[in-house]
Parts: sequence; structure tokens; C-alpha cells
Amino acid sequence: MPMRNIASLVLTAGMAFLLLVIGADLALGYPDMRVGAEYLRIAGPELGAANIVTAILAGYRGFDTLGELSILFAAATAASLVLGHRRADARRDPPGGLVLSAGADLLFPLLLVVGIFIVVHGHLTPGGGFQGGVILAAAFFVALLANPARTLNHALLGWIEGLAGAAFILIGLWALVEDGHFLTPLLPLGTMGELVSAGTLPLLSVAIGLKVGAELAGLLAHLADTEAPDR
Amino acid sequence: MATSPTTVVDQLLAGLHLPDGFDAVAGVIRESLAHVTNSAIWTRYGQQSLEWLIGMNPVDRLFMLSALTLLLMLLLGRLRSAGVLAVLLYGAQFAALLSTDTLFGAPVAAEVRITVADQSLHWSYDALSWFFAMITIGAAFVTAWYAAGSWMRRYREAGQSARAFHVALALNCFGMLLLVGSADLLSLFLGWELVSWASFLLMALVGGPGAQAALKYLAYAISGAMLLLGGIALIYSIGGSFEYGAVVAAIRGMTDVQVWTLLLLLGGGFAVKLGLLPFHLWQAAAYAEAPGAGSVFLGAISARMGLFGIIVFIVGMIGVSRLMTLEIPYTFMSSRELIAWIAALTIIVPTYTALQQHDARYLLAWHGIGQGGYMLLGLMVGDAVGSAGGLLHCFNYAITQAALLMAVFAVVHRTGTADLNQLGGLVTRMPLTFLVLLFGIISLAGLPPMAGFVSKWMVYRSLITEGMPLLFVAAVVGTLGTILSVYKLIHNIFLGQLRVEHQGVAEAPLSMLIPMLGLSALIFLAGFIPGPALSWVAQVQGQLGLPVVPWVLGGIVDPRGGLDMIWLVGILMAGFGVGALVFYGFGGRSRRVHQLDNYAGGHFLTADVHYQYSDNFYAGLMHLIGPWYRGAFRWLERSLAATLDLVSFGAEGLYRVAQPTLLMLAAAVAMLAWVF
Amino acid sequence: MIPLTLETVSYAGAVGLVVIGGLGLVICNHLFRMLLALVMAESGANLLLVLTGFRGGAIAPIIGYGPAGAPMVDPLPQVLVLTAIVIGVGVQALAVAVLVRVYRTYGILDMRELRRRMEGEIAVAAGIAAPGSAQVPLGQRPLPPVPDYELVRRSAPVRERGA
Amino acid sequence: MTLELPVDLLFGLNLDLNLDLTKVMTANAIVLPVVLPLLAAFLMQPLAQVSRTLARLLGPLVLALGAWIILNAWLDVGPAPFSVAIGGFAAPLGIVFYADQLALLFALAVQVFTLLFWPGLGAAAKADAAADRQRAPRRDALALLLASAATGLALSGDLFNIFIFYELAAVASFGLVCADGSGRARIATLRYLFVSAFGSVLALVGIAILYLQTGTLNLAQLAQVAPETLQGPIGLAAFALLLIGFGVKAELFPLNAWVPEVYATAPARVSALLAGLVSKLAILVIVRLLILVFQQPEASQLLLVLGVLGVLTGEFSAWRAQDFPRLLAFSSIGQLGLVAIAFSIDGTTGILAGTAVALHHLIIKSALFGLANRWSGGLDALTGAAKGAPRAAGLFVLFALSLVGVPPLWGFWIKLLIMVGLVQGGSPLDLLALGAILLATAVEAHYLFRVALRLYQPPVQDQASRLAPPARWDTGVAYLLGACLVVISVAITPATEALRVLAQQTGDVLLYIDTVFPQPLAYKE
Amino acid sequence: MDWLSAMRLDALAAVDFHWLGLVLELMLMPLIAFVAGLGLVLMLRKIAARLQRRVGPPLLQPLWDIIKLHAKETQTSHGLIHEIGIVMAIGGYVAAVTLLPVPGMNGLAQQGGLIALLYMTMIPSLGLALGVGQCANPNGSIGISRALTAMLAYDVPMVIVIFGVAFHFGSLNLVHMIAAQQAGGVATWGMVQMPLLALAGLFALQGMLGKQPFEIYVAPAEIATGPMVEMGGKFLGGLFVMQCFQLYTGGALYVTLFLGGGEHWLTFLFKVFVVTAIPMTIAMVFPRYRTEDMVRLFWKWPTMIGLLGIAFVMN
Repeated sequence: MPMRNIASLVLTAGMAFLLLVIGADLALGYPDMRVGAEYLRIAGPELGAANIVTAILAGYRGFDTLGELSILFAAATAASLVLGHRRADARRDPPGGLVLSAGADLLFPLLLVVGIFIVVHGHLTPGGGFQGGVILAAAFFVALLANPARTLNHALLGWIEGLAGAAFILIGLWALVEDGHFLTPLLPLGTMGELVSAGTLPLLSVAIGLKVGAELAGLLAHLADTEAPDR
Repeated sequence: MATSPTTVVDQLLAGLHLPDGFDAVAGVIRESLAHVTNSAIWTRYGQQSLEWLIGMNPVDRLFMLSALTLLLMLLLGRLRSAGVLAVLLYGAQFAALLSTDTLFGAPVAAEVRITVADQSLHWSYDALSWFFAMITIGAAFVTAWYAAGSWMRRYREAGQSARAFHVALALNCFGMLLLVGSADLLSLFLGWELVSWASFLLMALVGGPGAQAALKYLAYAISGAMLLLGGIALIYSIGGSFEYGAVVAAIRGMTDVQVWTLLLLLGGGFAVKLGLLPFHLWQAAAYAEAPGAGSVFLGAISARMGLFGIIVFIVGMIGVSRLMTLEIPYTFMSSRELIAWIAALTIIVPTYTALQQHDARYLLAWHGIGQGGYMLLGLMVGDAVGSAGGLLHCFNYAITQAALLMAVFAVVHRTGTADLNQLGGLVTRMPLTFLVLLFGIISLAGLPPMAGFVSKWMVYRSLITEGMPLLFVAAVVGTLGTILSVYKLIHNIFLGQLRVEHQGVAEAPLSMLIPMLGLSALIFLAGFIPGPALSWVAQVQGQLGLPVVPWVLGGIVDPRGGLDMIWLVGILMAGFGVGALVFYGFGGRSRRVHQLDNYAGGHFLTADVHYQYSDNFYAGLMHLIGPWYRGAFRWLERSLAATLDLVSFGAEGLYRVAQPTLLMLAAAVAMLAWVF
Repeated sequence: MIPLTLETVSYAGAVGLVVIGGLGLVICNHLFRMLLALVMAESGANLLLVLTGFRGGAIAPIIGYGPAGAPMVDPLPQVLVLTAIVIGVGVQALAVAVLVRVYRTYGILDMRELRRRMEGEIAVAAGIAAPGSAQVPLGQRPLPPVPDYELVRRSAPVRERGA
Repeated sequence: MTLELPVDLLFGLNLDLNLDLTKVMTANAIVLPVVLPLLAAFLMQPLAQVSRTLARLLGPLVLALGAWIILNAWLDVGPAPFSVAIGGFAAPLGIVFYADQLALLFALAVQVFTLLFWPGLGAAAKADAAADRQRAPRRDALALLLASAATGLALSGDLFNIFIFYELAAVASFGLVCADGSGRARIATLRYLFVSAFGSVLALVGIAILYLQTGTLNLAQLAQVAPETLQGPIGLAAFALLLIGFGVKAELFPLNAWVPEVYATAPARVSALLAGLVSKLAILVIVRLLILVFQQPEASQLLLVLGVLGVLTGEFSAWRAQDFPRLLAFSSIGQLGLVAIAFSIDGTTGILAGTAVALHHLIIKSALFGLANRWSGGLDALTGAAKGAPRAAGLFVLFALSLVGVPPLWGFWIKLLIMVGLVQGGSPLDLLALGAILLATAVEAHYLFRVALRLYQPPVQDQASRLAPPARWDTGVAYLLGACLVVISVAITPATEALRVLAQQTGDVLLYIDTVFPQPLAYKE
Repeated sequence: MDWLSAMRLDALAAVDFHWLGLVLELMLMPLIAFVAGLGLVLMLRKIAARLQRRVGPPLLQPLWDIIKLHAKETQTSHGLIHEIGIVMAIGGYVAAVTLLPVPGMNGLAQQGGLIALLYMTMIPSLGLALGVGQCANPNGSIGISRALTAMLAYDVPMVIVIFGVAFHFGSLNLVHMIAAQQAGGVATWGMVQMPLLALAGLFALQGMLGKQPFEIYVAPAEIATGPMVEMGGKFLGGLFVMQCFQLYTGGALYVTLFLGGGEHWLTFLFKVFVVTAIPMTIAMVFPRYRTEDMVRLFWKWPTMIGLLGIAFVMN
């Protein structure tokens, strides 16, 4: 046991040293912006999104985002597969106290609104589908924490999850049919900076937000069902 | 040329170069065939296919027939008559081999070839190929005949698959034909592997101890094959080609270190198959435990593929003269002496191991290993007579071992056991089998007038003229051990007291007797008139570029002491005649008494009293040399296996780490450190 | 020598996080601690990733966010890191789920002990001799959760040795 | 039908491309095999609530469709590689799919093999159908995600996109491994997860270093700029980190401690997919990086060393294995080491050999895991299994022979290719690798035929009952794959020629760059 | 190429055989050997008697013994092999003596040579072994096992000697050897040229002739556990005949190898008798060794002497 620890320490130190040696040769702080500069130059005009990060996220690298959604979906699916289902008669934790439930009641609408705002304004301001989706999930989870007896409708979450993801892909497929390319932005760009602008980007953003929200909420709800016994 | 069976027969007969007296026989065949050829069906279909067959490249025809045998056995092997069919097909293969006429004629290249990824595989038959192919097909022929009748019936009754046996035999034969006809390293390896695995199949057919032995064989064989592959890679890396022509050039251009490496790799690969020390441990059990007829084939030819490889590469391509210049560093031994000594030890150690065996099959199988040493020893001496002796011993030993194993398995067939302590006195019950075994052991021990004497004499002779005293002594000591152990074999099976349970044993069935007797006759003939076999060997020598043995019909002419077997056999027979005259000609008639009417120190013998000396037969000798059986090679084998186990344990330990990430971290650090 | 600037310090920090996370993964036997170590390492990697887009004095890549014409940082690493974070979250969530379930089944989270039990179970299922010690309790599957006092007793000596 | 497609989206360049619309459609449809499984996976659970039968059929249908699309694209487009800019954003800004024959071959293999080893097919699925009403759709969704990810790995031409698909494959496989709900599988999954996740962290560090040095993630552009920016230790360090990251799935030596545990606990079909398919695609990614980006000989050597270690440790460990799945697992490690060695050989020979051995292993190991569905016990329990399943035992022997490399089976030609390649390389390391291969082959033959002989021993009483009932579907698949093996062995010459063409295409860096960038990039280089 | 010419049958016709002379030789040689053998047996018994202060048998006693045994009424046979064994035992030696050149009669020495001769002498052992084995008496088999072990013992120095001699003369042909030895008188005799080998050969001869101390397998005292246990009547008589040949063969071989053969019959027989007398004399003053001790002895001293002799010969 101590041998392993010593070996690990030595290895770790060696790794750190080597990575730092590499770092000495890296162009930190003045990167060679080969693609990045190009994004900065044309992303705005081309996609009509003020937030270039979102433009890349949902536009240029929208396919990455699809993959990312899939990973989250896979994780959620796998988690639900592992965790199984709660027995109907399982004992539940008692509801939280007054402060907690009152706070939760207060926070729930607030989080909901903030989440929706961030999702919808993803193409304009910092934020986007993911960030907003997480906040949405948090809103539901706060409620759940305050009153564990309350349950989320797994079936509904599943529907939202599936349909939101499907919507993302269907938008892409629509583009494939329409334009010959999967996930090409289709709708008119509109005026940069306005809410309804940047073509299909906001739609994608909404789909992402819904999906992430539903998935995380489902995941957390599943985790909260800790009483689930073995099969 | 108009083709009809008649002309084909004419050609075949012409190819056989038979003496004139056979014309009458040919005439009869021709006439009876004429009836067939006049039929309508023949003119319609037979004619065409025959023409196609005649027009084929002779080597292709041989391969095709062999493959056809395999196919037919695969399809029809289950039938009762498959055995007969197999005999006919092997006979046809033999005829096809003769029709290639590559022994005395020029080498013939097969048109069959495979090209994969720029590498071409092709085959060609020359005198050497012919020689080995002849032994192979002959062995397959007698084996198939031996197995065709009663033996196979018993085999089926034991719940074994006749088809599997036939297929294994046909595959062995096919693979061997491909091997001996190989014209490049790849086709060599292909044939090699084919034979290896076919042998494995034949060994593992019955299961039980045979399967265990087969597994051991496999471990050795595949290691040998990998060594061989390593050698092939080495040659390829230097010559850049797998063709034999390029290989020869490559070997010529190699440095001494490279030749040494090549020698170790190729030699190791071949040595495993030949069962040279220290790679011999697999062979006895694997050959002995194979199903009877299969054991006959394996014993007769399969181990010789290692010798074939040695002949092609070490004798043919590297050359004995090159071997002589390769000194072992820091010693005064050359590589040729090293190999010769390995051969000599291979003669002695397995032979004396055979002396200890209690199972007839194992005894013979151990001798098989030892006899391989004679062949290699003869080839390593390298002069005309020695190399001819080595080659001739291949043939002589093949027929001898086949006859011996057949006789032993005939006994097993009748009595159900090969345990030398459970048999005895069978000579009165199975006299013909006894005769076969007698011929066989005389030949195996290398005593006149049988075939084995000729080839062994040649090896001794060359050892004397080349001045290798210790090797000579080793060879003779091996022969003496052989005499001792074969006497034990024949004594414990056929002589001495007949056991009660064997009172009703009958002579071996005819289907088994015929090939046995045929081989016995051949053993005697090859000893009496070694000329024909020597003529083959001389052709092989000529093709390999070795000095050619000065042979005559009766043996060898040499001013420094030749050998004429016709005379020797003649005077031996005359001597026997004198002996018979002395014995039978004078004095009173002898009276047969019951076997139990014996001197027993006053004790009264009955049939159920075990009055037989079989266990621990050479007690005095064993008392002396018994402590020498230290099992050093078994110890080596075991320690190798233990090492493998230890290494595997270590390797497995790497996959049992408590924290897999530790390995990752280590790998990352090692790689990054290596990068800088 | 490496100058002490924001980016080099951040780089060192990122490397440090990765390495400490790695160390934690190796040294810890407790599954949850290993998970935390993993989170740490992932944070390090994310920090490093976002650092690759950093340009001295540049602003966030949102049009109209800062003075026009001001240099912006490379937006791509930000996209990548966003994705990487989400991936990390997904993996961690799954890990937690499995971990919870393992704890439910076995009552412990000790990596070595769990591995031993796994080996034992595999051996039982395959009908072969279990590797390692004969103490592996065979034939009872799933094993009953270990009571709390067991856990305490088991982990106590470790703590003492560590101290 | 042709059509004028104004492409003035990028860089202010006014390009008029004459494109065959059908061709564009066919080519662009190549994203569908990636996207459609995702769609199906997303919709799986809602659909299952509507119609269970439909949900059961959805996966196989989508995979069959994917296979058809890929085949169609391959046949229509012909032998030349093509690239597809996703979203119409041309590389290097957007993500591209690069479809050469290698990619298409493996994409097709993904569809076909996932279909063959679909968890919901055959008798095995029927047995648990009733018990797993809730599980089945989720498991199917994960399998679809795995298929999609694997296809993406084969096709993607963008490093980060590859990373994402790699992670997707990882997460989906975690889920699949512990899908049947045994405790030991979960422990194995956790250990697997930690290894995999830490590997991903290191890969991410590698990607960061790579991006910092080059400023791009597109493989084609990386290939262009690599000679100036990725020389020296930094490039190699990045490669080493990426190798560790992707090597986890590729079962490379020090990163594969999860392999035996996972394969011993996971359902046999999942093991078949992981060992057969996913590992190959991970290797494929490494090879793409090696060919396009890291052309230093040291990088190949790194792979070679790992391959040698993998071959040795894998085969030696397999020699000690006591149960069938772990025997296959260790053997798989050894074989993937062989793949790594093959790919580390220079030039076309290496790619040819590597592809061949990868395909060979894909066919054989998948089929063997299929058989393991029935024989998933200790090796002792297999005694006499040939009595009950003579054909399956025969198949095992066939596969074992080919694995060992017995001529004239395909395995032999592959070993020969590797041997020739290594000999032509000629460095001491190459020769060492050759020796290691030969040694490992000998060990491999021994343990495989120890099993084979055991199959043909007379069965011991009441051991036969311990074997699972015959799984028709899996045995059928094994037949099919065995037939494939035999066909390839017979048609070895054309097969090798086809692979050679494929290998030449794969090894052609300029072709890759030209295909992704039909015009030279007009901006700062 | 025709097989006939390939087999060189035609060469057979070209050889000029003195048919008549040869046939005469072949008939005479065994006869002379037999007579000489009888004399040797007589000498053996005389020497033994003299050493034991007895008178010894009369001149024709050995012949009378054989005739008596043949004439016995009870001739117990245990089967065909039993009889054939005796035939082989006699026949092998008859063949062997025809391979030994004697003055004026080279016989077939040209066709065989030293090795063939050596192996011919093994055939009687085999024949005897077969015959005894057929008797189904374990005591006989034990005797055979001892006899074969003894053969293993004495043949090792024997072949060393044979190698040395053959190498020295550069030929396997016995006629050549004799010619070479007779070329320069006593100085070219093998014994003078190769004294060590001659010594080793003497040892081997002692074993080969089955004389004390190496005679446990045929010792009269061990008759009940020796090969002779079931031999009576003309079976034993045949063995007596064999013994005559055996003594002659051993002596003549030694003379041929080391003592320059025979210039004419008188000297030849004289040499043979002298040579044979040596082991007989030695035999009478020794007890006998156990089989394994015999092996040990033979593999030690004579072998070493022989190898040393070879070392001298080869340099």
C-alpha cells in the first residue's frame, strides 16, 4: 500500500513536470488563431447571431452539439437502466421544513423564467440551450428536494426528452431535404441582435434547452429514487 | 495423339520401365480394356475426360487426384466401402506419381499456383520430391489397405468416425504431397502447416490420452512452425523473395552470424518435427496413441517432413561444406559436428528410453525418434555413401516401421492390449504376424539380411572413412540398444508363455495381413537387392548436388570395402542351410512337447501359473544404467512450462491491478518521457 | 524561465488539477473519492482547453458586447469546453448512478473489496475456482449489505495508518 | 441531372460548382446512418409506450436502412473518396465527414454487426422480454447510440467531433455492459468508466495542446499544417496523450485492464460488439491520426511498442484463463496488439495488413463471442460440448485455426503480410515485434486447441446440463461469419487486391486534403 | 532411361567370377572352421584340465559329444521357432566364417567386409534368443536378457577396435588388411602398429567368446537360469557346433586384424590357437562377474584403452 502511494506520487510528479515542460514551449496567450479568426470574421454575417459561441455551437459545430445531446441522453438512459424503478410502496423521505418549501416555491418560477430566458436568448447573449436547460432542470429539482413525495412524471419527461431531441434532428433533416446538407440554417437571418433572428439557431437552442432540462431533471429524479431495490 | 485407355496403359507401363517379361501381363490388361473402350458410354464421356486427364500437367494431375481423394473421403468416408475406395485412390495417386517421371527425368513444375499480395506460391516436382512422395503415397496406400477391412469395422464399433479417419489420412497425404513439391518458402510453409495440422487431427481423433499427446504435439509443432516462419522471414529480409532461386543466392550472401541464426531458426523448426533432441518428447506418445492405422502412417512418414526440410535447406541450400566452416565460437566444433552430435544423441537417448517402455506402441514410437537420428547423421557426414545411407534409411525405415506397427496393432486388434506385460506366446496363434514382426525387428535392428542393415551399414561405413570414431561408437551403441529392445518386443509378445485369455486368439484378418506381408516381402527384397532403392537415392543425391553413391544392384562397389547384399544374403541362406542340415539332417526326430512341459525346478506348471519373464526385462542393465534416466529433458520441458506459467501469471497480474488508472498514469509518464 | 503571467499560472493550475485528479484516482480506494478526483481532473482539462483560446487583452466573442473592432478571444475553445463540460457531467451522472446502485447492492464502496467480490462472483458464475484468497464468500449472491459498524471497523485502521 | 449550385457562402469567394444533384444527395445522405439511429434512440422510449412491437423493430430497421444507405453511397459514388460538409459549412469551419473506402467499409460493418448482435434478437431476447418491459427500449436505445457513435467514428473528419463520438460510444457501452443488472457487471462498469474517463481527460489535454499548436481541429487542415507545427516533442506528446485516450477503447496494453472484467460480466453480444467493433473503430481513429497528423516515425514506434506489449500480455494471460469469456477477452487484447503492430508498419503494407487483421478479428472475435453466449462458463464445463453442438464446435475450430494463422485460411495471409512488412522495416524493434508475434502465436495455438480438444472429449456426466440451451440466432450468426471467413480465404487474391486499393487510398494524405479542400484555402495559411 | 540399365543388371554379367573355385571355397571354409573349432574346444578343455590338474578329454571327445547329443532319443522341441533358433545360430556363424579370409581362400571377404562380419556374428545371438524365448521358460529368458546385456557390454570396445583398425588400414576389406599387414613382416602387424587397440580387442574377445570372467549367462553353474535351460539333445548339440564356429571366428578375426592373417595354413592355425588360448587361460583363473559389473568393466577400461588407441591411430 505505501509502495503504491509512493509510486503514484512519483509518477504524478513526473507527469506534472513533463506537462509543465511541454507548457514552456506552447504558445500560451498568443494562439495561432487559424480557424478562430475566421469564425470571428464571418460567423456574425453568415449566421446572424451576435453570440459567436452559440453560432458555432448550434451552427458550425451543430453536429457536435447533437453528439453532446446524445451523450447526455445516453447517460440518462443508462442511469435509468441502472437505477431501475421505484417500487410504489417504497418509503420516501419526509418533506422539508417550511423554509425549504417556501424557498423552493419562491425559486421555482424564478428559475423557470431565467432558464427560459437564457435558452431563448442563446444566440444573443452569453448562455444558450445548455445553460438554460440546466437551470430549468434545477428549477424542478429544487421543488423535488423540498418535497420528496412529489414525483416527476417520468413518462412525460421521456416524451419531452425524446421529442426535443427528435426536433433537433428533424430540423437537421429538413435542411437535408431542403438544402442538401444536414443541419444547414434555413430560415431568414433577420436582424442581428433581435430575438427572432439567426434562422433556425434559436429553434435548435430551444430544442437543446428542453432536452437538457428534461434529461437532467429525469436523471436527478432517478437518483433521488434511492430506495429502488434490486431487481 | 489418339488417347484411349490402352495407350494410357502403354504409357504407364513404359513409365514404369518394367522388364520385358511383364509384356504378357500388359497384354492381358490391354485386351480387357479394349472391351471397355468399345462401349458407347466410353466413347461418349470417358474418352473426353481421359484426354483431359492425359493432357494435364502430371504434377497437377497428382495434386488433383490427391485433392479428389480428400474430397471423396469427405463425402463418402462414412460408407463401408470407403476403405476400398481409398486404397484404389491411393493406388491411382501412386500411378500418377510414377507418370510424372521426375525421378529420372527433368523436374516438372505444376501449373497450379496461387498469387496473393504480390507473393506467388508454386510447386515443382523433382527427384527429391518424387522420393518422399513415393514413400508418402506408399505409406498411405498400405495404411488405407490395412484399415479398410476388419480394423475399420472395429474402429466404428468403438464409436469412432470412419470418415474423420479417412479424411485425416487423405489430408495428411495431400499436405505431404504439397510440402514435398514446394518450390518456394511460402508453399513450403503452407504444406508444412497443412501436414502439421493434419497430423494433429490424426492424433487427436480418438481422444483420451491421444488428445493429451496431440495437444503436447501441437505446442511443439506450432513452436517449430513459428521458428520456421522466423527463418523464412530472415531469408526474406535478406533475399527479398520467397523463391528458392533467390533463397539460394540470399544464403550464399549471408554472413556467418546470419547463417547461424538461420540454422537455429530453420533447424529448430525442422528438429521439432523430426524429434531431434531436445525437442523429442512429444513424439512417442503422439504417434503411439493415434488410432492404429493412423499410427502406422505417422510412424512411417510424418516425422520425416522435418528431415525433408533439413535436406532441402541445410543440406541442399546451406550445404554441408558451409556448415563445416561455421565454427561454434570459443570451441573447436563446427556446426556440422554439432548437428551430427545432436543426431547421435538422438539415436542413443530415445533408443534407450524405448528399452524401458512397457507398451509395444510406445516402444516402437521411441525407436522412431532414434532412427531419425541415423538419417540425419548420415546426411551430416555428407559423403556419397553417408548421405545415401541417410536417404535410403528414410525409405527402409518407413517400410520397417509400417510393418512393425501393423504387426503390433494386429496384435492389439486381436488381443486388445499392447502392454508387453500382458502378452506372450502368441507365435502359435498368429504365426504370420510373428513373421512380419520378425522381419521388421531384424530390419530395425539393422541386422542382415533385411533392408535396415543396408542403410545403417552405409552410415557406419561413411563414419569410418570420414574418421568420426565417437559418432561411430554412438551409432553402434544405438544399434545395440535397438537389438535389446526389439528382442524384448518380440519376446514379450510372441514368445514365452501363452496366456490363458489368449488361447483362442486367431491370426490377424486377411485385410490386415496382406499389406503386412507385402511390406515384409519388401523389407526383405530391399535388403536382398538394394539396387533399385539406391538408384532412387543416387538420383536424389545428383539433384541435391551431393556426391553420388557408386551403387550396383547388390549394394555398393568401393575398392575400400563395398557391400554386396546378394552375396551376403546368399551365404547367410547357405549358412542357414548348413545349420538346418546339421540340425535336421542328423540325429533323432525331435518331439513337440507342450509348452508347459518345462524345467521349473520341480514345480508343476499349469496354464494359469504365470511363468513368463517380461517385466523389467533387462534387470541387470537397468540396475546399472537406470540411474542415468534422470529425465533431464522432461525436467527441461517442465521447467519451460513452469516458466511460461510464471510469465503468464505475471502478465495476468497486470490485468488484476487494483487501480487500473495507475497503469495509465505510468504509461502516460513513460510515453511523455520517451517523447522528450 | 517561464514568466509568471496569467496564462502560465493558469496552465500550471490546469496541469495541477489534472495531475492531482490522476493522483486521487490512483491512491483513493473509495469510489466516491475517486469520482471526485475524476471531476477534478476533468476540470483541469477543461481549464486547459479554454486556456487555448485565451488572448491577452481580448474580449468575449459576442458582437456588440465590447468596443467595436476590439480583439476577441478565440471562440472555438469556448464551444469545445462547453461541450466537454456537458460530456463530463453526463459521465459523472452515470457514474454516480452506478455507484449508488453498487452501494445498494454491496454496502461498501471500497474499490479493492468490490473487485474481489466481482472476481468471486465471476468465478462462481463460471463454475471455476475463485482467484486470490479463499476468503471470498462464494455462493451468496448478492451479498447482504454490510452493517454500519462493519464499515467503521473496516475503515478505521486505514485512517490510523494514514494519520 | 445537373444543377448550378451557387456557393458564395464562404470567404466571399464566388464559386460555381457543377454538381450532380443525385450524387450530392447520395453523398450527403452519408450522415443519415449516424443521425437516424440517434433519432430512433431519442424516440425509442416514447414509441415503446405507444407500441412495443414497433419499438422492438425500430432498431433493426434503422440499422438495415443505414446499411442500405452506406452501400448505396458506396456503389453510386464509386471508389473515389468524397467528403461531406455538415450543415453546408465547408471545412475547416464546419465539420466534415470524410468517406473513403476504409471509412465506408467500417461504417457498413458497424451497421451490419450491430444488426447481427442486436440485443433484442433471437431466443435470448425472448426469454427476458417479459421481465424487461422497462429495460428493453432503453437497452435498444443505447445500442442504437453505440451504432451511431461507431459510424461517426468511422466517418468523421474533425478531431473534436471524433472525440464526441468516442465519448458517446463510451457512455453507451457503459450502459450496455451493466444492462442485464448484475452486481458484478456494475462494478466492472465503474472500473471501466474510471479508466475511460481518465483517458478522455488525457485525450482532452492532448486536443488542447494540438489546438494551441495548430489552431484547427479539422484533420485535413491538421495534415496540412502538421509538418511545420507539430514537429518535435510537442507533437509527439500530443499524440501520446491522444493515444492513451483512444487506446482505452482500442484495448491497447496498459489501458486495457478493464477488458477481461467487462467481457466476463457483460452480456455476450455486448462483448461481441465492444471487442469486435468498437475497438476497431478506436484503432481506426488512431490510425487516421497517425497517417494524417503525426507522421513522425516515433509515433509509429510508440504504437508498435504498445502493440507488442499487448500481444504478449494478452496471449500469455489468455493461456491462464479459466473461463471462456475471459479467454476471448485476453485473446482479443492480443489480437488488437497485432492490429496495432500491423498499423505501425510504414506505408501501404501497414495499412493493408492492419485493415486485414482488423477485419479478420472483427469477424472472428464477434462470432466467438456469439458462441460464448452459450458457452459462457468455465472451460471445464465445455468438456464434450461438441456432442451437443457439433457444428458450433467445428466453427470454433475453424476460427481458432484462422486466428493461429494456419494456411490456407485468411489468418495466415494476414500474418504473412505483417511478417513481410516488419521484415521490410527491418529495425531491431520490428524484428523484436516479429519475434513477439511468433511467440504469442505459439501460445495462442496452445490455449485455443486446449479448448478445442476439450470440446471433443467425451462429456462428463451432468456437465452437459450446465451449458446454456442453444442460441439459434447467435449460432446462425457464427455460421454466417464462418462462411464469410471461408469465402475470403478462398477468394483471397481478389480480397487482398481490394484491400490494397483501399489501403492505398487511406494512406494517401494528399488525396485526403484534396478531397476535403477541393480548392486551396484562400485565407491565412 | 531404362530400369534394366538403371538397376545395372547388365553389370552383373560383366563380373568375372571363378564360379567353381568360389563354390569350392564356400564349401571348404565352414568345414575347416568346424574342424579347427573342434580342435579349439579340445584345447579349451585341455587347458582347463591342466590348470585343474586333470588329464582332460581325449582327442575326439568334442566330436563325440556332438554326435552323442544328436543321437539322443529324447529330443524335446518347444516349437518351430525353438528349432529355427538353433538353425540360425549355426547358420550365422557359418556365414561369418565364409566372410573371413583364410590362406588361399578369400571367399566372399570382398563382398562383406568388417562391419558385415560383425553384424553376421550377431545373428546367432538373435537366433539363440528366439529359440530360447519360444521355450517359455522364464529362466531361459533371463539368460537371454543377460546374454544380450553382455553383448551390449563387449561390443562397445569391439566397435572401437573395429573403427581403429578400419581407419588404420583405410579399408573395411579384410583381404586388404591382411595384405597390408603382410607387406612388411611383423613390423606392419596390427598388433605392433596398434598395441592399445590389440589390447582392447583382447578384452572384447574375452567377452565375445563368453569366457570367464564374463560368462555368467552361459556358466554351467547357472544352467538353471541360463539360455541352455531348455536345451537338450541335438538342440544342445547344435549349440556345441555353434561354439566350435564361434571360437574359430573369434580367433581368426583377431588374427586377421592384429596378427597379419595367415601366410599359410600352418601359421594361420597356429596364430588362431595361440590367440584363442589366451582368453581360455585367463578364464580359468577368474571367477565371474555379475552382468552389470561386466558392463561397467567393459565400458570403462577396454573402452578407454580403445579410445586411446584410436587417438594414436588417427594422428
